[in-house]
Amino acid sequence: MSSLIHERRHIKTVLETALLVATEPLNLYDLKRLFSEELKGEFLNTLLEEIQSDWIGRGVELVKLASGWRFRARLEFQPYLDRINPEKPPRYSRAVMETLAIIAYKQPVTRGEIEEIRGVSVSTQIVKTLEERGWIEVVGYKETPGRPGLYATTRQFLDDLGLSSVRELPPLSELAGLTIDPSQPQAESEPSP
Amino acid sequence: MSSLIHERRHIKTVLETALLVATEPLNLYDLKRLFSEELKGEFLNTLLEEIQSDWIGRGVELVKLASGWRFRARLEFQPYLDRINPEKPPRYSRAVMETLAIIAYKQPVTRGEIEEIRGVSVSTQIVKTLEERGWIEVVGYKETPGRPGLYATTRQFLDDLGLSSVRELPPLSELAGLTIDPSQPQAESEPSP
Amino acid sequence: MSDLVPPPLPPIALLFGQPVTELPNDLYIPPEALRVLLESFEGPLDLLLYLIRKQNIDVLDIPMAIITAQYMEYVEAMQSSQLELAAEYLLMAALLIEIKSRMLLPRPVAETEEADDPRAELVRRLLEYERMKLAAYELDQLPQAGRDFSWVEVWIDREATERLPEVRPADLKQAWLGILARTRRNKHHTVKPDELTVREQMTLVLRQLADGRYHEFQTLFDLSKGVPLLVVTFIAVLELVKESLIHVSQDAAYAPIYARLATASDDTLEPTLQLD
Repeated sequence: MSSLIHERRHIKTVLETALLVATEPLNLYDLKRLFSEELKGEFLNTLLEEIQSDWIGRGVELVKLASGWRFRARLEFQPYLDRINPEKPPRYSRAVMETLAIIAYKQPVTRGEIEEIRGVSVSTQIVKTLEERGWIEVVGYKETPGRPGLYATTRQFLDDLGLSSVRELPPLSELAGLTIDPSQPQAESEPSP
Repeated sequence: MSSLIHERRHIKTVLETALLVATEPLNLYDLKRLFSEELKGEFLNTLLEEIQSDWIGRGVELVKLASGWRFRARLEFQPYLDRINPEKPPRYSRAVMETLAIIAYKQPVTRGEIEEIRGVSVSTQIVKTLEERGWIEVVGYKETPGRPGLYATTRQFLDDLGLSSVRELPPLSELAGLTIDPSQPQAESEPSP
Repeated sequence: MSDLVPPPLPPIALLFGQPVTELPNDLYIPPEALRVLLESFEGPLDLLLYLIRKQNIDVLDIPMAIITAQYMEYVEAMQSSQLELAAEYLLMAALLIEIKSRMLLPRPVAETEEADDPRAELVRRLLEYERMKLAAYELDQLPQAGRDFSWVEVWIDREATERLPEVRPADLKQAWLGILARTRRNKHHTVKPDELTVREQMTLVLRQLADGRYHEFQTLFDLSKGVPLLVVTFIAVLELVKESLIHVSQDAAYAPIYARLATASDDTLEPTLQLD
């Protein structure tokens, strides 16, 4: 029984940590994937609401947005933060950067092909981010089941990156040997709750 | 008097919020600028250490790095986070890591000196990869023919490895005792050359 | 192979991501294995260290004859299987032979043994290299931001003008390195150096055909840009056909060839004749 309470606390800590680290809102589907066990959405919602009230009265709050849950600094603290944060330009997440890199180097390419190369699914949000930026577009459709769109980079992408052609992208041929396969026999011990 | 306690708490909340929001480590100089009143570094340090212990036992910790203080998720939680965020920076090959080690331990060092130690040439790609990662930089030029650039590691390198100074790097092993312990059982007989 | 616990050393190499702490016992390795082996050494110093290590020899007291013989065997094996032998390996071979020959010469009595030992410089280099090799391994064991832990970066809603992220070409390369490290085993993902020109041209052809109509084959080719581009465009068209992205058709021999998007519907049947 006490181990159950303990486990509940641990799950809550994992949720809180993931939300503090995330650079994008996380929805219930994302949050469920944190755990190897199957957890109920209802249960997670309860915990999220608990975290929300844990943070009341502090400088940061947990908010529920259309696209998911996210921590954000309270408005009252902005004047303080504005004094030091020298408006660093935001950065795209690694997922966005990888998708963009694949489209740039392998164009024209379908979403399925991007997923195959990355080894993980590509969310609609990622594609939308890049489309709205005007950096990628659908240039045709592949005649395979589902007629998936073929993505390519745009003129604007080249302009924004200061390139005159895709050929000016850093060559990939020289990159072999700089990295190694991370799937080593590493003790990936999971913290026991 | 109670307003003083109240103010102290408020300052602590501002510090915590700024550190949670920051996209890079904040040093005392940055943190002082959060406030319009002049605050003593000593006082801020006390509060920072308090915040540090407030977070003990949670998923996130406040660490002191080369360029300042920053919140980060505890190592044990990475396996969870990896499940929703499989993109990671690559694990570098031995050639890259050896080059990095030589720069870290022998800095400032020229490319020629790195090659001398490794006994092989160091490709431009290796150097570029480390530069682009923000881990090494040219800090000067050696007054020898060709005026080669002198490489050193950056603050970001230390931050990314969770170190507060180059002195915290793993100590170099004393290799005088290269002979293998004779008490160790010998490998099966080798064909004598 | 013995299954003895090796002394706490850094792996000799990382092969396919696996740390290798022991290598084959003898030198008679099949050529394919030899290539992997050669690639797993970081250079002649690394190979030499391995040979010394393998024989449990104190670096400070290298028996030159044995080591030189072994080293030469390796180098010969590499040569006979036609591996591109880095000049550094040959240079090391020359150095070893030189040291060996100097050791055979009688020494002047006056000089102290220590100062005149021709091995001294080699030993210094080997020790220095090994120290760094070990340091590299230790460094790689340290938790790394992004790889082993994540930074906290709570969102702040700045109502002022939203700034768009900046991306540099080098960032794309870094992103690709990450992908590469994850999918190392899928060989077909490696992009060949000049493939990009073809893929760029594929995009251009698709754009040209975007209206879904038939286009005369020759209108796909820009004659003013020279032969190389024509070839690349042709390969791009072939590639597009192969990937069933476009259809190329000809009604009869010598009749005009037409191309259009594979997915274009049939109500745009009449060809657009663009005669220059």
